Amino acid sequence: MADFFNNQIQGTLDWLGFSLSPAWYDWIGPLTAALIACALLLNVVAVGALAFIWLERKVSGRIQDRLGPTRVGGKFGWLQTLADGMKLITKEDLTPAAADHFLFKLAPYVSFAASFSGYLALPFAVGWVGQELNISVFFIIAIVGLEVFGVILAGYASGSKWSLFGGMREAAQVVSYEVPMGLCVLVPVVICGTMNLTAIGEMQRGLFTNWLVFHDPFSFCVFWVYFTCATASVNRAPFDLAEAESELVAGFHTEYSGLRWSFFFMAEYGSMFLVSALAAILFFGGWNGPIPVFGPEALNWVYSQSDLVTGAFRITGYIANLAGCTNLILKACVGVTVMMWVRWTLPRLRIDQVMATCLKYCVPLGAVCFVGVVVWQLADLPSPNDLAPPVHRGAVRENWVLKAATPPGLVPPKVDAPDAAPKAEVTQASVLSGRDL
Amino acid sequence: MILQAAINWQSFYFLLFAFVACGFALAVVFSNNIVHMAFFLTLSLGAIAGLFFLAGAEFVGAMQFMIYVGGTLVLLIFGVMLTAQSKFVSMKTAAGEWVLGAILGGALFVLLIRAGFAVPEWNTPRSDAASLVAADAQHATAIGGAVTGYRVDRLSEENPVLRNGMSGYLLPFEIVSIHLLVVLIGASYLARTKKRVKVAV
Amino acid sequence: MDYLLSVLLGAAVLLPLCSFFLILLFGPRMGKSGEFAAYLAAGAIVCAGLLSFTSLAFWLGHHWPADSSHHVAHADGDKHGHDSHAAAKHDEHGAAAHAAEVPINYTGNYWVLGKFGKLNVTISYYIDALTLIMFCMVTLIASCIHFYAIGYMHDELHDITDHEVTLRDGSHLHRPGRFPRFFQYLSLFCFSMLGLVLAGNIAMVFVFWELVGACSYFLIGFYVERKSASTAANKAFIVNRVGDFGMIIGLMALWSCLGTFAFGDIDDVPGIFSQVRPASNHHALLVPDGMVQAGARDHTARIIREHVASDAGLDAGKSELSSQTQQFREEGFGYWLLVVAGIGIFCGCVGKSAQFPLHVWLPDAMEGPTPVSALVHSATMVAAGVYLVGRFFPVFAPETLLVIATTGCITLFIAATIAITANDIKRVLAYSTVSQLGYMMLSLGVGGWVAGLMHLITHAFFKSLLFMCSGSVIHAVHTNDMRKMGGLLSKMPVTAITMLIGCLAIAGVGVPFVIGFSGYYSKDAILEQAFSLSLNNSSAYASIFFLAAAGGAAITSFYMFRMWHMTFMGKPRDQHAYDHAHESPPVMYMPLVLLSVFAISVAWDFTLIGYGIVPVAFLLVQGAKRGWFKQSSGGHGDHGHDAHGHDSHDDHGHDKHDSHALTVHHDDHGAACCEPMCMKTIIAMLVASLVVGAALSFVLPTCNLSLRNLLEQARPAGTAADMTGSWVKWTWPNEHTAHLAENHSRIVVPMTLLATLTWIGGISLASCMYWLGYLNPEDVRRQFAWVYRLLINKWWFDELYDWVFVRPTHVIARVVSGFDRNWLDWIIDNVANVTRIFAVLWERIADQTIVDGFVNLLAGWTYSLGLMLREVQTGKLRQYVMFIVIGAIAIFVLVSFFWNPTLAK
Amino acid sequence: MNLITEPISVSHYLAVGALLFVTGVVCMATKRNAIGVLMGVELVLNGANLNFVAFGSELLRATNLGLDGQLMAMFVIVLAAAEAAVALAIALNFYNNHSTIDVDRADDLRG
Repeated sequence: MADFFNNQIQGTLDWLGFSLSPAWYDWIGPLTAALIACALLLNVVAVGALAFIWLERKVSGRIQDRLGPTRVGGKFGWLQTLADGMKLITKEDLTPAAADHFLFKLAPYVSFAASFSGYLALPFAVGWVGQELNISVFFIIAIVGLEVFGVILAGYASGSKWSLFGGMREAAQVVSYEVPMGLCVLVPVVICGTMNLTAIGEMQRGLFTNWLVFHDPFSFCVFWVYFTCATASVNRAPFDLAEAESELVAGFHTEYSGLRWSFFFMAEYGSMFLVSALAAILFFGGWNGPIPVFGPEALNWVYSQSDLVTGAFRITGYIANLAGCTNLILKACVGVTVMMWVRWTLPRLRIDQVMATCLKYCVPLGAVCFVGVVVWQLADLPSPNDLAPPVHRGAVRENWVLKAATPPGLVPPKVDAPDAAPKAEVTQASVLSGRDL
Repeated sequence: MILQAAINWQSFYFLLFAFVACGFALAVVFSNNIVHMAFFLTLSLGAIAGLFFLAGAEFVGAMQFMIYVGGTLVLLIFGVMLTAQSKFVSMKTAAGEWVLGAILGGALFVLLIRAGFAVPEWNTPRSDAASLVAADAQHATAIGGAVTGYRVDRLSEENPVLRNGMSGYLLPFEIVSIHLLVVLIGASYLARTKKRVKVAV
Repeated sequence: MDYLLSVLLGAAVLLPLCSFFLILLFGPRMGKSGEFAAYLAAGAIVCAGLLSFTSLAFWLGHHWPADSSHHVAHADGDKHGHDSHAAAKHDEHGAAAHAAEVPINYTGNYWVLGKFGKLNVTISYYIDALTLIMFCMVTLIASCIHFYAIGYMHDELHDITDHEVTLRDGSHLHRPGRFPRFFQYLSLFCFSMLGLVLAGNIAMVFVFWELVGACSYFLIGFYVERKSASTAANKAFIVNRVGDFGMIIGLMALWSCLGTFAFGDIDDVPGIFSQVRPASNHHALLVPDGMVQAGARDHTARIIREHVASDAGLDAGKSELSSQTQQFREEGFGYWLLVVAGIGIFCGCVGKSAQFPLHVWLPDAMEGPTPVSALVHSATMVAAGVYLVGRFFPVFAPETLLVIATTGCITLFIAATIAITANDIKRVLAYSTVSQLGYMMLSLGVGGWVAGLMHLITHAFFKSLLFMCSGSVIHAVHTNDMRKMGGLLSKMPVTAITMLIGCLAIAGVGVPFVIGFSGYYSKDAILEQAFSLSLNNSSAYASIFFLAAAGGAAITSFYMFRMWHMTFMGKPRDQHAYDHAHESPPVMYMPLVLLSVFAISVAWDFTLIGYGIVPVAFLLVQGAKRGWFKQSSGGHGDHGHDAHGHDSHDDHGHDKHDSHALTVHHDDHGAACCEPMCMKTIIAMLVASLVVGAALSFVLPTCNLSLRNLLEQARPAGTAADMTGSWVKWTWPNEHTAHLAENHSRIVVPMTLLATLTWIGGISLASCMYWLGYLNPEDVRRQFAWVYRLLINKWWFDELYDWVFVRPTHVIARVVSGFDRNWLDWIIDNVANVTRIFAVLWERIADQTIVDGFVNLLAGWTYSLGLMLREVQTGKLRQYVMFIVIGAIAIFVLVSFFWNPTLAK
Repeated sequence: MNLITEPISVSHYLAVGALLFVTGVVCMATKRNAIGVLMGVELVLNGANLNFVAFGSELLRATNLGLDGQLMAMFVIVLAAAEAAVALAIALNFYNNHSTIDVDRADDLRG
C-alpha cells in the first residue's frame, strides 16, 4: 500500500510537471499506509467495544429475565453505548489526593495500548493484517499479557487499598494463567509447524473437518482449556477477581471515572475480541467458512497465489477476502458472546479457587493434551481431515526447508501427497506476500 | 538538508527505539519512586524488544515482551507491593554515592563506547542492508531448527560438523529447562509462608 | 539351527529365572497369601518344557536318529538271528564310522564376560542330543512336580503350626506359611539345573553346579526351624564342598594345561574335547601337549633355558619343544595329569551324586519337603553328577574310569544293603537313589556310556514317581514310618498302582527279550557292559563289577517290594493313620499317572506310541472318576463318580456341600465297595492300551526314535573304540561289543536271563516275607543280628566320620584356641602396653611442643591476615558493585595498553 | 554521518547496549531498594542481550554470529527470568526477616 501511495504522488507530480527527488516524499507512502491501518484497527476496537457493551447489556438482561436497554436509538436501544460514552466523556475526571498522579493518569492508556497492539499482528483474512509477523501467535500472546501491566499500575497508583488488592490479584492471576494459555496455543503451533497466524489459518482451508479443533480428541479438549484460560487472562467473570465488586468495591478501577474508566473497558472488550479471534484462527479455521464457497474447489474467488505474489488486485478476490473477514469477526463475536453468557451464568470464584483452577487443572490438562497431540501427530493417527483433504496440511508446513535446504546433509521433510510440492510452494508464497498490504 | 537522500527507515526506527530505551533507562536511574522505576523499565525493555525486531530477531523480541515485560516486571511490581513499607517507597541515596556512581559509570561508558566504535568492521554498516530488509528470515522456524541442531544459517558451511548436529542447542535447552524448573521450585520454597513464632512482648 | 536352538534353550533357561525374581520381589503379594506364585513358577517351567520339546522337534527335523537297531538287543533281539551276517558287517562299518566322528553338536558363546590372555570366560552353550534329552527330562519332571507341589504344599498357604519343633516353653512353633518361597527356590533350582545342562564350558558348569547346590541347601532347610532339617542342609552343603574341592583341582589342572574351559570348538579354538581326543588321532585318547609339557616340566625348562641362553630366542625354543613333545608323550609324561584332572572332576560328581564315601548327605537330605526330594534329590540334581561324568567322558583315562567304576560299585552295594533295613519310607527311596546312582557310575566306569545315561533318564522318571507316591502316602498318613502304614491299597488306589509301576520299573521287570518296564532296558544294558568288561579282562577284580551289579539288582527289587508291601498290603498297623488316610487331590495324582506312563515306556523303541498313551491314561483315570464307565463296571456303576465326591469332600470340607450333603454321603457309602472295581477298570484299560501299543510297535515300521538311539547321537567321539589303560593293562570294550551278533549268545542272553532271575528272586523273597508271611522278618533279623546291626547303623559311616574327622578337628581347634587365648593374647597385650607408654612420652616431647607450636604460629598469622582483610567486607551490596566496576575499568585500562583492533577478530 | 539516511551498524547497537549496561550498573550501585538493584541487573542483562542480537543479526554485518546470537539472547532471557524469581524470593525473605528492603541494612555478615 505504501508503494501505491508513493506511485500516486509521483504520478501526480509528473502530471503537474514537477520533478522532485523521491527523498522528499517517499516517507509519505508508508506513513499514510500505517495511518490507514491504524485507523481501521482502531475502529475495530472502538466500534467493537461499542457494540459489545450494548450486547453485554442485552445478553445480561435476557439472562436475568429483563429486557435490557430499550429506549436510546430505537427499539433495541441500539445507541445506548453511545449515550453512555457521551456521559463518560462529559464526566469530571477525578484524581484522588493520595494517588500517584503520573501513573494514575497513564495506567488506562497502558492498558489500552497493550490491548490495541495485539491487533497489530492479527490477520483478518489472507494478507489483511497490520504487520505480517512470522511469530504472530507468540507476539499476540505476549502482548495480551502486557495488558495486565496497566491494571497493576492503576491498582497501585490509585492509593486505595481496594485498588491495590485488585491489582495484586490481577498480577498473580494473569502471570499464572499465561502458562496454560501458552501450552494450549502451542498445540495448533505444533500441528501446523508454524507460528504464523496467516499460515495456520490457511492450513485449515476447506471443509470444516479441517479445522484444528476437530484434528483429534486432544486438540478438541485443548480448545476448552484455552478458552477458560483466555477468559481468565482477559479478566472476565468468573475470573474477574481484580474488580470483584462484592469485596473490593470495583477493584483496580475503583478510583477511576470518566474517559479513563472507559479506556479500561475498551481495553477489556478489545482483549476479549482479540483472544476470541485468536481462538477462531487457531481452532476454528479463521476466515475460512465451514464450506469452501470461495475456495479453488468452487468459485475460485480467493486471491490466487500468483495474484498475491504479484500484488495484483481482483475484485472477486477482494470480495472473498471481505467474506472471510466477516467470517472471522462473526466467529470472534460468538466467542465474545459465550464469554458474556458465562459471566452472567457462573458465580465468581474465590482467589484460591482461581489459582487452583489454573495450577491444578488447566496446566496438567493442557500438558496432557499437548503430549497427546504430539503423540497423535507422531503416530500419524487419523483425523477427520483425512476423510476429505482439500489441502494436505503437510504440504503447507515447513516449506522453506524444501526450498532452501536442499544441500547435502539435510533430508527434505517427507511429503506424502503426490501434488504436494507445487502447492506447498505457492501456499508459502501467499503467506509471505501478505506483508505489503 | 536532512532530506537529501531517502529516509532510511531502519535507521529512523533504530534511533526512535534507541532513544526511548536509553532515555527510560536513565529515567530508571534517576527516579526515586520504585513503581515509577518499574514503569520506566517496562518502556525501556519494550523499546529494546523493538530493537530486537529491527535487528531481525523477531522471536527474541516477542520473547522479551512475553518474559521480561509480561513476566519478570509484573513479578517485580508484585515484589514492590509485597514489600512496600510506606505508601510510596523512596529511599534516598547519598549525594556522594551519586557522584561516585556517575564518575565510575561515565568512565565505564566511555570505555565501552570506545571499544564498540574502535573496530572498523563493526563500525561499517552492511552495504546491501537495504535489500536484505525485504527478505524474510523465517526466524521462529529457524530457531526451532537450530535448537535441534538443524542450522539453516549454516547451510553454506563447509565443515559438515558445524552444519548440523554438533552446533545444536538441544542439551543447553534441556539444561536451561531443568534449571528453570529447579529455580521455580526453589523460589516458591524460599518465598513460602513461614510459621512465625510470635514472641509475646 | 545353531542360533534357533541356542535361543530356544536359552529362553527355556531364563524363564524360571524370571519367575524366581518375580516371586522374590512380589511373591507375598501374588494373590491371597501368595498362591499365584505357584502358578507363575509352574507356568514358567511348563513354558520352558514346551520350548525344550520344540527344540527337540527341531533337532529331530534335522537329525533323525540313525538306524542303530543292531545295537538294540532287547525287544527285537530275535531279529538278529535272521540277518546276523549283514548286521555284523554293518557293525564294523558303523563302529568305524562312530569311532571317527564327533557327535553332532552346536556350541557357541552367548556373551564373553572377559578375556584373560588366552582364556575366554564366557557364557556359552553346548547343545547335542544329550543336552536336549536332559532338557526334556528335567522340564517334564519339574513341571509334574510343580503341579504336584501345588497340592502338597497347600498347608503353607496359611499360618501353620510345626509339630516337629518344640519351643522352650513346650509349645509348638507357630509361623506364617512360606508357600511363595518354596516355589521361588524351585524356580531358581530349575534355572540352575537347566543352565548346568546347557553350559558350554566347565567354568559355567561349575557356577551352575554351585547354584544347584545352594538351591538344594535352601530346599533341604526349608523347614529351617527343625533342627534335623537345618543340620541336614549344613551336612549336604559341607559334604558337597569336599567334593567341589576336588573338582576345583581338576578344573585347575585342565585350565592350566589346556588353556580353555570350553567343551567344544568355538570359533575354531579347540575345546577340551578336541584337545584330549584330537581328530588327527582318530579321536583316541591323547595326552594334550600342554599336559605333556607340564608333566615333563624339567625337560621343558631345560629346553627353553638352553635356547634363551644361546640367543636362539624363545620361539626357537618353543618349536624345539613341540618337536620333542611327541617323544615325551611316548615316555609317558603328563599322563598322570590327565588322570588327576579326570579324578578331580569326578570328585565333584562324587559329592553331588552322593557316591561313596560322600554318600552320607543324601539320606539326611530327605528332611526337605517331598517334592524337593523327588525333583532335586532323586531325579535331577544328584543325576547332574552322572551327567557331568557322561559329559566329560572323553577326558577320562582308563585309570580314571576304573576309579569311577570302583566307586560306583561300592556305592551301589553299600546303599542297597542299607536300604533293606531302613524303616523311613523316604530313606528307603533315598538309599535306593544312592544305589542307582552307583549303578550309573559303575556303568560309565565300565565304559557303558549310553547304558549309564539311559539309566539316568529312566531312573529320573521312576524315582521321581516313587518319591511323589511316597509323598502322597505321607500326605495321607502324616508319617514317614513304614511300620505305621499297611493296607493302604484300598484307601489310595491310584497312588498304590502308580507306585507299583515305579517299583516294577526300578526292579527292571520285563518279559525277557520281548518287552519290559523302562528299568528293564537300562539295567540290562549296564549288566551287559559290566559282563563284557569281565569277559575281556580275566582278572577277578574285573568280574566284581558285574557280580555287584547283579547282586545289587536283586537287593533293589527286594527292598523296593519290601517297601511297597509294608505300605500298601497287609493289615493296617496303625489304625488311626489308616482311618485318616485318603487319596490325594487330582493335582497331586495326575502327575503320578503321567510319570508312571513315562516310567513304563520311556525306554521303548516305539517311544512315540508310548507317549501317545499319556492322553489315553488321563482320559481313563478322569473318566473313571467321573463315572464314564458305569456300564463296564457292572452293577456298581451307579457309584461311578464316588472318588470325585470323595475328593471334593476332602478338599472343601462339609460346609460347602450342605445342599448336596445327601448325595455326597450317599456316594461315600458306595465308595468302599465300588472303588476296587473302578481301579480294576482303570488298570485293565491301561494294560490294554499298553498291550495295544506294544502290538502296534511290532506291526508299524520302526521309526528309530528311541531314547537309546537319541543317546547314541550324542556318543562322545572315540568311545566307540576299545580303550586300553597305560598303567592298568585292561581293555575297556566298546559298548557295541556286547551287542555284536557273535556276542549275542555269550553276553546278551545270559545277562537278560540273569536280570530276570534277580528281579524274580528279589520280588519273591520280599513277597514271602512282607506280604504272604511265609518268612517272619523278625526271625531273619535275629538270625543275622550282626548284619542287621551293621545295616541299621548304616555301616557306621556317620560314626566313622565323626571319629575320624569331626572329633579330631574339635580337639585341634580346642588346642589352637587355648594357644591363642593363653599365649598370643599375652604377647599382643604386652606389645600394646609398651606402645602406649611410648606414645604418651612421644606426645609430650614432639607433639605438644614442636608440632603444636608450628600450627599455632600459622594459625596466628592467618588470623591477623583475616582481621586485616575483614575491613574490606563492609556488607554493603552497592559498594561491592562499585568494586566490580572499578575492577572492570581497571582491566579495560590495562588491556588498552596492549590492545589493537586486530585483536577483536 | 547522517543517522537518518544512512544504514546503521553493529557499533550503534553496541553503543545503546553500553548505555544500558552502564545505567544498569549505576542503578545497582546507587539504589538502596533491593528491587531497584534487581532492575539494575535486568538492565545490565538487556545491554548484554542487545550486543548478542546485534552481533548475530545478518542485517548489520555480513559475517555475523548467525542464530547463535539469538539463541544466546534467548538463554539469557530465560536465565534472567529464573534469576528474577529467585532474587525476588530472597528479597521477600529479607523483608520478612528485617522488615525493610533497604540493601544497606543487609550487612549482618560484614567483616
